[in-house]
Amino acid sequence: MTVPVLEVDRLVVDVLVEGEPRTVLHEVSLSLGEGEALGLVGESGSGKSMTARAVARLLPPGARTSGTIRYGGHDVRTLKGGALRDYRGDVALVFQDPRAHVNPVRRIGDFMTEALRTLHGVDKHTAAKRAAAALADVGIADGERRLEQYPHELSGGLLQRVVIATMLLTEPKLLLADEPTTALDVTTQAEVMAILDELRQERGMALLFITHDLDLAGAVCDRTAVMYAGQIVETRESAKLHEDPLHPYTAALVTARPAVDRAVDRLAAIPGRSVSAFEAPDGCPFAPRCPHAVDACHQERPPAEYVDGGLVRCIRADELRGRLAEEVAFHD
Amino acid sequence: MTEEPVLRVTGLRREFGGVVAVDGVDFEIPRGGSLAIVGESGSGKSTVANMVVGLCAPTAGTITACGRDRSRPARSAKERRLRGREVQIVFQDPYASLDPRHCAEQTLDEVLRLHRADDGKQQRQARVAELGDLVGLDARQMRARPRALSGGQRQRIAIARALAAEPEVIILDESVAALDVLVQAQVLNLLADIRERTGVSYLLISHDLGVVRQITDETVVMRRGRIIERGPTADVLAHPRQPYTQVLRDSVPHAGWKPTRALRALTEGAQPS
Amino acid sequence: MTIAASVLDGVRTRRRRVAGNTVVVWVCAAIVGLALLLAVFGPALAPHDPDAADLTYANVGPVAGHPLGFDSQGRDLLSRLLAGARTSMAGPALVVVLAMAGGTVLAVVSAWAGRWIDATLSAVMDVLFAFPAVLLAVLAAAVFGPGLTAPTLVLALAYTPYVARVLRGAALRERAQPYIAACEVQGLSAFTICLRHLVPNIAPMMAAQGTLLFGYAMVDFAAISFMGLGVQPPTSDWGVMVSTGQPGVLQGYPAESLTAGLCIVVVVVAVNLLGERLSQRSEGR
Amino acid sequence: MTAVAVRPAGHRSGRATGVARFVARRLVMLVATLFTSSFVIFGALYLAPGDAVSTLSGSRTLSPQAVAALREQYHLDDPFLARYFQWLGDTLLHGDLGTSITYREDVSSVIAARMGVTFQLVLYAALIIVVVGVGLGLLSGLRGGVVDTSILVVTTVFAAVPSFVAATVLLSAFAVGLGWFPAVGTGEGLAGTLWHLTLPAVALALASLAIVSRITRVAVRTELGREHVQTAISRGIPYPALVRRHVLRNASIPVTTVVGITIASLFGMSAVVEQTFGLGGLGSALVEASLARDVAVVQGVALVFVTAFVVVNTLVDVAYAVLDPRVKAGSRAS
Repeated sequence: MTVPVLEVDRLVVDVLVEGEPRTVLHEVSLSLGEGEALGLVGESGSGKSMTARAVARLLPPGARTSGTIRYGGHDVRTLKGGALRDYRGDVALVFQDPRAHVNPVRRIGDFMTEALRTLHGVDKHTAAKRAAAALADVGIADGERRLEQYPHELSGGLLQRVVIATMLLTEPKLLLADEPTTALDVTTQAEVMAILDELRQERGMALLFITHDLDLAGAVCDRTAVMYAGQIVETRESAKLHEDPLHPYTAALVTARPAVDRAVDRLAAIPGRSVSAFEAPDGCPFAPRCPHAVDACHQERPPAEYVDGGLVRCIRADELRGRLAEEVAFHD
Repeated sequence: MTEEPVLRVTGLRREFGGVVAVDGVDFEIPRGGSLAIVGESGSGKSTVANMVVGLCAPTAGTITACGRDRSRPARSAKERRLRGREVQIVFQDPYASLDPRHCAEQTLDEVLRLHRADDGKQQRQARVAELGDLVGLDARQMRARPRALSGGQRQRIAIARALAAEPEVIILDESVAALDVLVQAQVLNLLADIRERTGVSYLLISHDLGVVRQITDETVVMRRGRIIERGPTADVLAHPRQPYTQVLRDSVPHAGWKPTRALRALTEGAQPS
Repeated sequence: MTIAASVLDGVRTRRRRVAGNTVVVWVCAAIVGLALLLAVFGPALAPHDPDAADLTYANVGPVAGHPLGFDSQGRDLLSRLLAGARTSMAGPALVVVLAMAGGTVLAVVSAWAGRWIDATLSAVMDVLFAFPAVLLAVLAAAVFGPGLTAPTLVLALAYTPYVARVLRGAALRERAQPYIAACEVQGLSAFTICLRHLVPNIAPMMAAQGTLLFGYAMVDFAAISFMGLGVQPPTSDWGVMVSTGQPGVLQGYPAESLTAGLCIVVVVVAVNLLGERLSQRSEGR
Repeated sequence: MTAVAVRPAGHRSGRATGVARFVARRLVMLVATLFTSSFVIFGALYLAPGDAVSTLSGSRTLSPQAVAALREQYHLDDPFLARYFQWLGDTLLHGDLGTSITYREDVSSVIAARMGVTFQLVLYAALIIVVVGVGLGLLSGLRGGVVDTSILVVTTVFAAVPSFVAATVLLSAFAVGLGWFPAVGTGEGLAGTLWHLTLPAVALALASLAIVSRITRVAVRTELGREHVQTAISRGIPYPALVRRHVLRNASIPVTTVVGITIASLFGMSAVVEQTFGLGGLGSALVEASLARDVAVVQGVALVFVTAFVVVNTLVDVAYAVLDPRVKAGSRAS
């Protein structure tokens, strides 16, 4: 692997819930190489979005962090003033709901060119030209007309492409995408993902792609990290997650999803519900729902260990390997 | 000629201020059957669901459930109750589907009092407990306010409420779309069990082909207010005849899938608007 | 200072402020409770006859047994303030009850029926909205003569569209919730659904609106009495007292006007803060 | 509902017609409202108990000739609707609002003589509300900390002070006590007028200023917390530009609405303040006429006030349409 662009090491985040500090991320570690795409997959409340917000320095007020988030030799958590602005220039974000993230009372053109004109001193005319060209890159042909429109005049899919084009205008080195296609129709999702993937590879950007969909992450990411209850339980090459998962939770995610090509008698549904980090019991947070849990699983948090080039937090990872592979194979 | 279908829809049409949202929709569901209406936003699938359940009136066309016409708004209280015993619905959003001030027991009791006026308090209590059992909720959850429950638990209450009137058809309007994948699997299994045990029919409204494949026998595909393809679910998904259906299927992420830009272009070309 | 830092600052003090806020709410509730008690028992609690004038004591300051002194007619000021609590609050309370009742019915009917009924009612509300409440009350007083009945009815009428507008929004939001649709699908009647589900769920909003409205009503009512068009002297009433104390103000004896004014302000501040809190809670559900 | 798939693609010209249509609609509503208001104001006279002559005469005993004159002047022998249109015609075409029985002159000249003071007073108060109210709200919303808390406490109290209480306190402290300002009268020349109207304008503005300040604060805070502002932060937009382009621009929409409605409602309250400070404006005329049951004057002044109120409200709605691009013809977005 190349030199990491972004390196998160044992990140712990507490946020205020009804005035009380609650742990939402527990010792999250990940690294992202130059031009690499990493998927971060989990259910709601797993902490995947909080990880992105911590990296983007957009944690909610009152949040406390420990551990490090390293970018370009500095800890992102302590950046200030010009250094913070430079960092923000390098990192671009795309969120789930484009409508909430674009100022509704300003024109698309204002939104697209704001950073260029304010931070890079590009003149109005040039900025508009570049914005129109960027729109063409994401498959929006009549860019000049779009620049004159307001956000409410565009559909969700179109607006999300505008956001992506805008983020790419400033040539960031790292793109954080938090469920960018969840609100879109499947055919639109396929298109937006294709655009995102294509442009990212063209420009050699690193991507942290957050989603609840294991398959979607697998489609555009080299590696995928699976989160449960505020920790990363498994990080592995995307392709291998489906065939040879290391963590029982990953296997559960794979088998619970109904397939398009055939129906099963019963889906492999594990009981209980997913918990947040602060609700998790001692020991492995997944242990209460895990079909493979033994007494030792309830004792202490499993450390992250390397297995077959992947990183997994399960004390039984080695002995379960074959069995989990069978489970998912039976499903597929 | 087989048995009369439990739900029959013919020539259904709905306009909203001159915009045609649904046009010429026909389908029927046999007793105990399960039909999916598949489509993307704007396809008109939710409007069809709302018309069948009686939340909006068709501009034209007929809807017959259990042999009785329900194309026009109900005129009497009795008629409304009768229709309530024919078709019920489970909505998408588990957080807004329940009155925040009522626990599951109160919600179910209200329905039972309406539909089983002759039952005494004890009979109703027994039936509430039975329904709770059926959807897998314990006594504590049955007495909890919705805000204290998870999305999956709330959706179970919504299913129990739909079952309380013992309808012949339940419309599942994206009922599992808002649930996380593990909870979704639990609820899908529950829905399969319920159909087996009660013989109820499903009309599933969904954009999720995996879900459609799992719990329906027949599928119709809607686009821009019209049905463009229909058939047994397995056939439609395995061998789509329409390019749009094919695109829809190929857009679903799966292991080894790669998104491509060409998909949209193909659909635009295949069916110019 | 960066914006994130400024937002953070706000939040660091939030926990302290949460505790402080609770105290404020309790103090406000206590004040409102006390005011309501005074409205009921005030006249009985007055240590002296509020209407007994003795011009030899005109504008005399506090003396033993008369902690606030006397007004320009030589009447005991404390007794007049206590006795005035009832007239100052009974009228506004009635206004609130009437306007809330009318507004709620209009809002629910409008939101439930939709279509042309909603459009018509909304248009009528918009036109009614064109009348400033006080102006309408003055108009009524000019026609019917001064007194309490006309201002009460007219203020209630003037506030109704305001209540209806706010509650219509809330009712429409609630109407669009799937749980209401589920009730319809079951076959429950519209009346039952509104009574058992819709109205209870907008009740927090109604409580908040009613409380805030009481504050407005008190101010407007006092203003009408102040102008001489509502409660008539010598009846003791806070608004009237601010008015009858005016000559005293110009002569350097502002006690009557200022104490009565203070009573109004204290009650209205407490009511407003309470209403604001209720309204925040009703929105943060 | 999932009915609408494709939005009409509008751009500059589309938006302009949208706004134009909205304004046209509001103008129609304005006329309708004024029409209805005038009807109510006119009809109120006949709602009164007793016959119209006694209401019009303020229950004074009149000679038969005076009664006949009154019947003649108010067309009391015509049907009700005919009277209304007659009255409306006189008002609109000839500015003839009848004769005041207390002032013994034309109502229109009573109004003309007194209008200046009231409009000056309201304008002055409006200025104070905009400058001080919005200013304090911005300060409070953007700064936070002690500044915010202090402003919040002060505005909480001010918002509960009725204008007549404010007037009394100001009069007592600054006119009678300190002697910095005159207690009564309107003064000569611009400086004199300003000097005389300062206390009344502050009294009139006080509660509204506090409300505007609090609304501004909330609007600023709300906008600061919006996701699109977070996006702008994450793109590294400097704080001043962020506040100007995103926070203030967006907050201006609700603030404009509230400022406008507040200013419109000042007309009603001007009566109280004019009375306290002995200003001979429309408001005090209204109160005096009401007390004397001089119906013609009450009707005339009420008509002026309602017109001002409705016109200001219409302007607010138009400003809203211009400020918020989401306004579609005929409806308020949001």
